[in-house]
Amino acid sequence: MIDKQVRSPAEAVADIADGSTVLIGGFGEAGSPIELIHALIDHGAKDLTVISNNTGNGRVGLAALIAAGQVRKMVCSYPRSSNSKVFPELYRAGKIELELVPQGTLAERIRAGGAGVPAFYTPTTVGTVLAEGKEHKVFEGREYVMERGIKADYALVKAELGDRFGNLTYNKAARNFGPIMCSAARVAIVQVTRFVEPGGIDPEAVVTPGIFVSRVVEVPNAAHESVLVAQGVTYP
Amino acid sequence: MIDKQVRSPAEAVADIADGSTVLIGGFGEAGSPIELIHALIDHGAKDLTVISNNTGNGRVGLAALIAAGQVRKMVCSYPRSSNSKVFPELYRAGKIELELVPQGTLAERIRAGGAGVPAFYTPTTVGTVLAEGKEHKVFEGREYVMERGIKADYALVKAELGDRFGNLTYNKAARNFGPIMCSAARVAIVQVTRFVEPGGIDPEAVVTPGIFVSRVVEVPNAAHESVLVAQGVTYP
Amino acid sequence: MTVSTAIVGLSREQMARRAAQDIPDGAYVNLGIGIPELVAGFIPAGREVIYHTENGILGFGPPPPPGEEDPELINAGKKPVTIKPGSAFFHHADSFAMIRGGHIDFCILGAMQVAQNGDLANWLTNAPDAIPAVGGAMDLVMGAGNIVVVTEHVTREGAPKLVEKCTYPLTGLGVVTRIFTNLAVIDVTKAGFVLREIAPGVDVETLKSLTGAPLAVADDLKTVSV
Amino acid sequence: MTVSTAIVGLSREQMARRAAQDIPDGAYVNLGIGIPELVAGFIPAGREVIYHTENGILGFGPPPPPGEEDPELINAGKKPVTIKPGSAFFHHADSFAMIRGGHIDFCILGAMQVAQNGDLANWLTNAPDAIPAVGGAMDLVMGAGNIVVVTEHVTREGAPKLVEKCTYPLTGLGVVTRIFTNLAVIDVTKAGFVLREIAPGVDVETLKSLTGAPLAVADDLKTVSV
Repeated sequence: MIDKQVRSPAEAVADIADGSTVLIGGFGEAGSPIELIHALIDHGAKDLTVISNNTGNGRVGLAALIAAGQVRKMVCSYPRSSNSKVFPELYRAGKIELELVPQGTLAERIRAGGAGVPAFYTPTTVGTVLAEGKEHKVFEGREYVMERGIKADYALVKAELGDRFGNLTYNKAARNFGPIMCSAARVAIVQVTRFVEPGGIDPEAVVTPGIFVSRVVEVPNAAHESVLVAQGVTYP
Repeated sequence: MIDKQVRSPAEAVADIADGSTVLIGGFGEAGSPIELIHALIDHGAKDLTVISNNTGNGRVGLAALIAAGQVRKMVCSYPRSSNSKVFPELYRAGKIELELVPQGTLAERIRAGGAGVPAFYTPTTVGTVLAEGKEHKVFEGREYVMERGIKADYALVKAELGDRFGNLTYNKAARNFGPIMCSAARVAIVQVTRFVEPGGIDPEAVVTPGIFVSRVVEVPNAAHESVLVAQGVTYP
Repeated sequence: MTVSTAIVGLSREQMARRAAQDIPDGAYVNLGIGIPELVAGFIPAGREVIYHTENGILGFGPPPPPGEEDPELINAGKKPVTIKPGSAFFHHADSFAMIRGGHIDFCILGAMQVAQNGDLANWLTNAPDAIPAVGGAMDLVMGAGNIVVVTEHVTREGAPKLVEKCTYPLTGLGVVTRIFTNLAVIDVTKAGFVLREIAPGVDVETLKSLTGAPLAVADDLKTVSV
Repeated sequence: MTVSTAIVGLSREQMARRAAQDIPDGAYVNLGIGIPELVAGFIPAGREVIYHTENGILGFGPPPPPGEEDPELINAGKKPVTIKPGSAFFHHADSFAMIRGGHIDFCILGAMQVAQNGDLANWLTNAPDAIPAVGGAMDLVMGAGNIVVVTEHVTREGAPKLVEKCTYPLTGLGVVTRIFTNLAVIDVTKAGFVLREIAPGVDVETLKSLTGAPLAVADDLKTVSV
């Protein structure tokens, strides 16, 4: 019997090796798999390349992972926020690398990686510093930049419902990078709010088919980053 | 008020001009927008380039459109079937052009067109006759072929539920090319089984957001190609 | 202090109200962070507009009442929103397919600088310690159908934001079609900036002195109506 | 007619049953049209396998009883199927993302010819009036994790289908790892074809005479067990 359910976030992330490339879902706090990230902090894997839209807030979740010194490089579209001090300080100190990628290019690169497309062309960044050094090509008189697909060793994603096959739904705008990150990772690890039996998700409404998912762990009352930050919580 | 509903298939296709490029949904008969195709036959636009996975069966639907001499060129992955005589005869007689595209490349080209991606690389067809004359490029030691995004003037698609904004759901495997074809057409025309009020589709379960759709027409009891063929129906 | 009195011009709300008048009925609209966000509150009666946000919602509505915020129902500015009947959620690749694919009709953004050829700089200063952060700005300017800017006419330090050539790193080349400032409505044309409307109480010569590039004046120059 | 008696070998069902033994528990599997479709009926007890079909279903089940067919619930062969709890529908681009992206573990296809280097030809003959039709075959062979072929050992005319070099247009280069025929189970290795299992009643010399390329014999040659 196929059963992708694991018992705890700790078990779910236990094999993430030093030096891994890890996609981490979320746009700001929406969809941020905070319990999986905390498990990764406990686990201690270091020298990670993390691909995530932001760099976290306060000293919990993604910001805490970065503060713990486990991240060598961030691939990211928006690494600052009103409540984000960890990444800026390390970056200014030259202690963390940054690959800045426009948000839509980041999404498309991840989708391409999951879809077996090694590279594609986009108009985004043409004529800007972010296009420097990249291959350009003209189609129908318009210039485009070539961007590469992104594949990763792991993805950490937050979803809403999950079944033993790994089929998933999401909650509202927490969907964001989840589906494409699951597809681009060798091992997609997903925390769900609720576990359901097969058939508990309408096959018409499955957002991520289980084929893209390796492990599902139930986290019924996931923390919200903003709440933890407001409470002054730091992790660990 | 935004209202994309039109009253009849005839009204929905009335502005399709000679020489248009038209995406037509369906994989075999599943998802084939047969009433919209028949309206296009009545309308009479000719010299069309039609992009569709197959070429239809019997003398109804897509096969009838081809038989009517309205199609100059088919872009297609599988232009024959056990019950398909129209296309093979015209093709052997040199009266219709064929651009043969592998099914996955066809889908990705249509998705790319809708997503503003002018070209991408795929391993599919490398080393085969279908890659001849195409640009190749090596990534990480593996060879890939460059394929172009497809955009079209119109799409004819069959969906299940639709609202006045053009939000859509589909029925089972009839989903196939519908969502990507809607995105790649300047004007996406959709026949739905049932019209619902805004909110009648759960926002988590919308498959095609209305932004990709221009016109929706209700066709409550759409015909099935196989039934018509079995009854010996021909159109017109 | 007559100069600083003279250059107050429109309030943020008035700028948003004026920009809103340009949005056609039925448009799919993306609003940037800051003043552009205010535009949604001023759509003229009788028009229905659908808002898109990069993080995956089409058809969202105004902020919820205090206490009803949902941390997983936010816009691209990471502020709480609500949804209206007929909305849809989708993932980031689909969301930017809408943008890059040309499906967004109208996009209103903030700006650090706009050049007379329509070049836009709105993501990064030249400050040596600036953390580069681009978000979806470059995707929006290259993909959306019509890019307009809402911005103060000059910086807090009084420097022109409408310039001959951007000195900050560019977001996109030749993308801006119209600029709504606290002082004027200015079109970006092949011949450069053209003044279409001027704020009440502002005179053309003052405006020219606050603009860092030649400013042609439309034959039918109007006063901004808000 | 001793020769034709000798080369009957396995039935279509027996070929499918043997191929099914190779599918690991938990695999995501795509089955081609024809004999490969039969494989689903012979998965060994205790294994759970999830079937993918190019036209957008994961987790479909066997055909429905007569009269319960749904023309919009079909597989890539356009035959009616059913769905099982835990299935999912998706569009064609997502479906081929699964294929091209390497998410399908196991793919079983038919063949016109397989070359000793693993080249596969299964979409077009050289007949002058053939209508070219490729479907998803080229995507599958370039994307799926493991490509195996189930086919009669020779054509209806008695010509070898396992050959030194394909004469028909290729579907993909060097993609086939194993071939299940009515006479044998043959691996495609860097050194060419290697006979692993032979059908009951078939002798190696006869098999070699029906194979269009050199056929090495495994040290531990077995009889096909079905």
